[in-house]
Amino acid sequence: MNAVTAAKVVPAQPVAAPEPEREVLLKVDNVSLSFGGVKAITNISFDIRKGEIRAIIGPNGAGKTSMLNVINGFYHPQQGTITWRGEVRRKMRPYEAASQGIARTFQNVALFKGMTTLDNIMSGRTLKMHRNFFWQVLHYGPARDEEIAHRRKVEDIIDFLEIQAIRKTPVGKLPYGLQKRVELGRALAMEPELLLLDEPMAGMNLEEKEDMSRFIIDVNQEFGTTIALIEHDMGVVMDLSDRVVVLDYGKKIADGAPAEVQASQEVIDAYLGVSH
Amino acid sequence: MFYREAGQFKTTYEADQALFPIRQDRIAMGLILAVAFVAIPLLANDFFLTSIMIPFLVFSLAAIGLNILTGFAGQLSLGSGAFMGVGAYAAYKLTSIFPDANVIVLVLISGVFSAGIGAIFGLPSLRIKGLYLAVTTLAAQFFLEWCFIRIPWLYNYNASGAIEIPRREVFGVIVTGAEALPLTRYFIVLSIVVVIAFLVANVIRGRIGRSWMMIRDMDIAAELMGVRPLQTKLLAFGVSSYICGVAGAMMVFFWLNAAEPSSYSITLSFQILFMVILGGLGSIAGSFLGAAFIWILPVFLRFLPGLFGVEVAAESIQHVTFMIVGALIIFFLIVEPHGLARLWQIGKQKLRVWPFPY
Amino acid sequence: MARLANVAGGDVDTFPKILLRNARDLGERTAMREKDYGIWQSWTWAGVLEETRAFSLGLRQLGLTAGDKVAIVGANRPHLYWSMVAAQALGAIPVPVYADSVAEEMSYVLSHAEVRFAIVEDQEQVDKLLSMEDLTSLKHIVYDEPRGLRDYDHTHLSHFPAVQDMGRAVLAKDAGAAAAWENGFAAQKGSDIAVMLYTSGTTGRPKGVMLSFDNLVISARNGNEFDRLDETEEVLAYLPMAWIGDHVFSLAQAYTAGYCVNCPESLETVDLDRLEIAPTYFFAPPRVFESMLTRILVRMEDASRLKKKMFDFFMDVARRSGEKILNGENVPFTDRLLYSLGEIMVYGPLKNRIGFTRLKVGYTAGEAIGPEIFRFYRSLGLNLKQLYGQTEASVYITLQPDGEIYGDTVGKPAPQVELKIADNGEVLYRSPGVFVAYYKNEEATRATKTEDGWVLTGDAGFIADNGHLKIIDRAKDVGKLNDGALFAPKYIENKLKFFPNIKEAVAFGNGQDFATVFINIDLTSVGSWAERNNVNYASYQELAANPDVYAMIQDHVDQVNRDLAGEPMMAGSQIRRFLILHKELDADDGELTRTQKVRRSFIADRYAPLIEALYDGSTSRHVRTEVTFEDGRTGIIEGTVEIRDLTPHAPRHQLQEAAE
Amino acid sequence: MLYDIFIDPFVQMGAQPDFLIQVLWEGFVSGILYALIALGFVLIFKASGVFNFAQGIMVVFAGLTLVGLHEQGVPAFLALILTIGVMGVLAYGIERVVMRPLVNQPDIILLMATIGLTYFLIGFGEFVFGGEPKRMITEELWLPTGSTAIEFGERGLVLLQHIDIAAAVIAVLMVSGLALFFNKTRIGRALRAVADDHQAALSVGISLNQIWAIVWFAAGIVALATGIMWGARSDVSFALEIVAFKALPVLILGGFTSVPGAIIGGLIIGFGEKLGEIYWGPLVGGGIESWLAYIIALIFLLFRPQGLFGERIIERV
Repeated sequence: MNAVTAAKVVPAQPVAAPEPEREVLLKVDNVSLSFGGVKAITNISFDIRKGEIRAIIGPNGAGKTSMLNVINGFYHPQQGTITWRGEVRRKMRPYEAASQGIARTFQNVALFKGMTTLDNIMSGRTLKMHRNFFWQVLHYGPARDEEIAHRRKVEDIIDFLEIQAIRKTPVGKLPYGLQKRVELGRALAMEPELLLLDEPMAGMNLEEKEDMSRFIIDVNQEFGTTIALIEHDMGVVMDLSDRVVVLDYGKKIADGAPAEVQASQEVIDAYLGVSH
Repeated sequence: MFYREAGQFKTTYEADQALFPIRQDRIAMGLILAVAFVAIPLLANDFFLTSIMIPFLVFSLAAIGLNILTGFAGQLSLGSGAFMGVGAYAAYKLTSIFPDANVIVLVLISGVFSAGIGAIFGLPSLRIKGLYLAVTTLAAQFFLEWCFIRIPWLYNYNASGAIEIPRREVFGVIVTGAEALPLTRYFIVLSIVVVIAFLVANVIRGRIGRSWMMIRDMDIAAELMGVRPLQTKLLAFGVSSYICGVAGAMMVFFWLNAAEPSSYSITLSFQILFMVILGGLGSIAGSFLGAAFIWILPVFLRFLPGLFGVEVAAESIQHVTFMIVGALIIFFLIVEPHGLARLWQIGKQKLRVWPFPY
Repeated sequence: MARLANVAGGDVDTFPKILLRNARDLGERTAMREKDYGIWQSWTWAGVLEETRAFSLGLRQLGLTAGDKVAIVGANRPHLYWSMVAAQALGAIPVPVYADSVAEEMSYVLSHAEVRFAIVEDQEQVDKLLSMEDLTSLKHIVYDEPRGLRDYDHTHLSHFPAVQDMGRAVLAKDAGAAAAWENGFAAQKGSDIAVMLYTSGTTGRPKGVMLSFDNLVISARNGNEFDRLDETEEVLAYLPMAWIGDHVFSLAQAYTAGYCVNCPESLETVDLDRLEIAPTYFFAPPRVFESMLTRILVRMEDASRLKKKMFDFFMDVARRSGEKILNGENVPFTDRLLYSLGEIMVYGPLKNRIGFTRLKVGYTAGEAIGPEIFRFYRSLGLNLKQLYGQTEASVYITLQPDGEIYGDTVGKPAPQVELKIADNGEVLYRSPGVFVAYYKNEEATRATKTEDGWVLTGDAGFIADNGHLKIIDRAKDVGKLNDGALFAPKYIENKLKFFPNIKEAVAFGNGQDFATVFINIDLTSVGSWAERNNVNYASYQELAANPDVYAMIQDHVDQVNRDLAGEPMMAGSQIRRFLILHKELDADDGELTRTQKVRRSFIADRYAPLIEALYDGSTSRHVRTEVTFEDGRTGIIEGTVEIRDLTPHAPRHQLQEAAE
Repeated sequence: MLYDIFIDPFVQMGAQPDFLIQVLWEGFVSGILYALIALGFVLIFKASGVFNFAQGIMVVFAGLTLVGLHEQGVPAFLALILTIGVMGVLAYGIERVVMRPLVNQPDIILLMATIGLTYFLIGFGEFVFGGEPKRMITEELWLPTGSTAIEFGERGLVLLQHIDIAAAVIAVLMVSGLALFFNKTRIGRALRAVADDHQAALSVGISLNQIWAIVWFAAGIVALATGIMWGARSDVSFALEIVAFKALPVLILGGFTSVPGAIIGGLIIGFGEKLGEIYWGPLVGGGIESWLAYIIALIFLLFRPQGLFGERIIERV
């Protein structure tokens, strides 16, 4: 054993021991949502703590995506409240959620197809850019300085996600796995406090899934971003997440550490036993 | 093939994000400007300036205006003709009220009025999308046209109901009215078009341009990225209408000398829309190409029979032009829905990767 | 003529001193660029001096002293290049190692070199080093890329800029620190050890070649003079830093000539980066040129018919007269006209697309290049030349002078190089570049370097009438068939390898009745063929076993046989049987060296059953092969390999032999 | 002012109820005609999702063909049959040349294509038949002319044009015919199926291409009927094109896919426009007919973006 070898620190394993309670970032209280009589979400409560990776799992149609849509203001629940950083949120538009630090990716990649990778990620900086129309028209001076400063930030993300080779490729031409990565990059460009990932690994092969898992962990550790993700692959969920909430038919049936959830009979019945 | 990009590397973001990052493109642009500012004035006769170049430039500008709204921000509009009319009438009223003011400045200011009216008619765009929005803009088209007819104040209570542009001088040079020289008009129109096109190119590659394209490509995602849909769309309506307004004012001040409400009818709206579609949605260069195509093709068709010594009635030629334009639109939509600009892009890409196919 | 050609004269004899001189004389010229964050970040010579000095002083703060070995592990990055000179300035010896070598291999090299410091690229390398339990000499690691390393204990671990900050703090505190630093290496001599490079070695453990400053500086100066290189050159540093070629081209020659070295953004973007930079001086092993040509031809396959026709037509013109024009020979006026038209239509744009528009000199070495490939580039008007070199010679042994290019020779002795051929045909040389010794390996040093300074190359060859050296093969590889016919495996392999469809070939026959080969198909080229012909395949293995592919390869092999039949010396070693391997030869499995050379004996052992099958007349053989993935996991590839027979051609007299 | 807007018009209505009824009748008739144009739109939109901007010009084109043929000496009813044939050829041509190559393109592209088609038909029509307005061959087709005056109250008089009555009757017949066609025939059912699910339509055994040709033909016949009716009231000319734009607000009201919606929307616009023009128009100088329909539709849209009969849109992410 040499001097340097002794220096290595094994990164903390998730779940190992109950850590001191972290600050609650977002709290969902008794939220219900329905569309013309069809109940999508019934009376769901859970919280997301600062700095954790929180998984939301459940069979198809369990209301997971609807839950994300409620969190970032795309749907307005008929009942219940959402508390964000200690404040109860009233009806909120999606762009307001964005400006308060909630970013997300989509189940079916929702990139801006007409733009390049670079422009797509730049679009994530929209909220951070403030030069008004008149500077934009001139482009030289402050607007260009701003554009360049943000380009630099975007390049950090490109570097982080290792997508240098596709920087100037229109996203429509990229393979699916890379599109997902660009979408993650776009969300990261918002420097969000809470990052919602809707099935970040859907339709990926094993290698791509491993890459994506690594990126998610890196985002969480390097930037301290709180992450809530929906995922079908149980292996991935168990590896990645600190805590898991399980939905079924719009109701919450379990909530806790991955190991606990995995052991819960109700979850096994409702979800794990069912093949997808 | 003519592109020699090897060795053109960028050491700053300024250079990387320049309007024309490739040297050969910069040279080509320089050549085009040289032709426009030097060669054409030296070589062209009055007919060429008055009947081809000036209208082409005016329509190009209008097409750029509509392209911002439809091509970049993705909001279909059938009312650009009326917004051009607003600019024309506003400029006319301004020069009537302030006869001593610089008429070029007034033309540029007139766009502000159409921008305001455009923004008002853009309000419904928050709730209404796609084809439904076309109805809103049709409402604007017919309502404004009606205003041009029914509000005599707008045309200074002329018996004819038309506006006639008085003679105005700027720095001792006659710039409007019947005595204004075609060359003078040409330089004014060209300068305004070049400057506005350049400014638009700036906006497009910045935050605002991106916001427009975000709304166009996926409005829901755009909103979740923090784009405020209403502001962004209204800005697009405003900027688009401003440019259309200026184009409309230039149309009557520097080209036609006189205009009546029917000059700004739905036919004009369609004509501009065709230019945008044929030229290419979401492309500034395409706006010029589309305008050239739609304006110059009929002129060409008018002369074509003469070249073969065939006498054809002017009316028939107009009808045939309609048919050809209609057929070409369908043809283009089938062959290349993204218009001439995309063809140009493809061609350029081919030249860049030559001799490779990709 | 280069302003700085005499840079190695006088007392400017070490890289730290040359750096000072460059910073003074070429201060504002760009010394280095790296594509990073989307643009080419640039440093002037003055900037490089400042960065290097800061890092050097920081290293001293960390305890680096004269005589210490410093491992350099990672891809081509400015920080790593600076690290080498920064270490040299303190009298320490940099030891660049192959970043992609597996942990065990690297562990051996680092332990053998007794490195005390390691400057590495990223977390992957840090983890690799930390996992080396028996690497007891290592005291401190400096990393360039902080990602993922945030939570590591930093007692013996530092971030590159943090080390520079330590150095800058010293400079800020003590006004005389810079001068003191310069004085520190003023006394260094040209005969001091500059660097230790481990040869990947086709056999046995890697050996640490110790090169002095004189070795490198004089060789570099000679190289610069030979090709008239000066401070205006642009090169792309993309080959492994541990390889002598990169060390000489991207460091020694760059410092002595004062030219600019450009580091690509990542491995995937090398092609694009080369296009952007358009190097004026370029070096690549034959396989780079090969794969580039393959990609050119594959892409042209997809071109429209008319364009393809035009391409073929002008390539014909180029084949006919391109090289002659380049060599300044007489060419009919019509061909000259056609060639200039071709320059506009094909050659110019093609050179542009592969980033060679500004190329002044290009070199290929390391292995024989297929004559067709070589001619292709030359016929485009590119001054591509071959050289013959070794780590032990600080690269240069022979070089092809401009205008004296022969596809089958490797050129004339480089300046100040003496050459002789031993009785057994082995090539020996003596030059200022000859290495000092192998580190801690007296025996090997003695076996390679004679008392009076001659070095045995291990290659068999002869000096042709025109004074050019011609290499046949590795001295120990040239063998005989049972009927006494000469068997030169590499000669046969190279002939096979210039078919775009064949990526790799391994020939057997020494002590056998006839010659046989293993073949690796080229996945890019054959894959594109498969796509065009709607042949579905899931893996290399499946494509390799396809009967149509076999038929195609059989044609190629037959063509080679026909060629061999035309050469009196080789006609006896025509290929009688061949097979297409079920997996690609891979450096991770030890089948290729890190420089991608075939390790013949290893392959012979590993695939003994297949060789047996080649000689026992069977038509197929089932095999299981263990493979190692990049991350160290292993797996099994299993399958049945088909063997095909060929009929040899009757030997014919080569009528055009005089033309060669 | 407020009195002029909110009270006075109703006072006028009450004061002259016969005039009000006359206005309502006018509104009803133009509403019917709007509805007929809208019906053509709906047919095509339902079956192919194409917003057929050219429906208006097809009306004119059909009318011109009929009159034009008659002018060339073709007997009226033969001309009618020939015109139907022409519309069939046109439908087939459009399907082959425009629809088939553009299948699966975005809506806006298809819309643009129909605008292109509009231009082509205008040019073609004018080239063949000349640009000047033509008189509809009403009598020759045995359509009623003249009018009936109905006594109303003590001194009131409502004038009903026979041709208008015929128009209403024909419209009713046509809608019932289409309803029957949709519900009772195999092709009709396929057409309905295609609106919901292209695969389902294929399983009925009719190709999509055939279906498109059929709906365009059906829309062409509707256009011919509309053209005859409209031509009988005014003249046949390309000025009709502007009127055809009015189908847009009608569709906005009724929804793009609903046949009853088209009828009701047409009537609302027809009534609204005439009432507005007569009773409120004078306040702003008249002529508001040219834009009132759009404003009505616009206001309506702001409150109910999915139209009268459309389903509520739930946006999904």
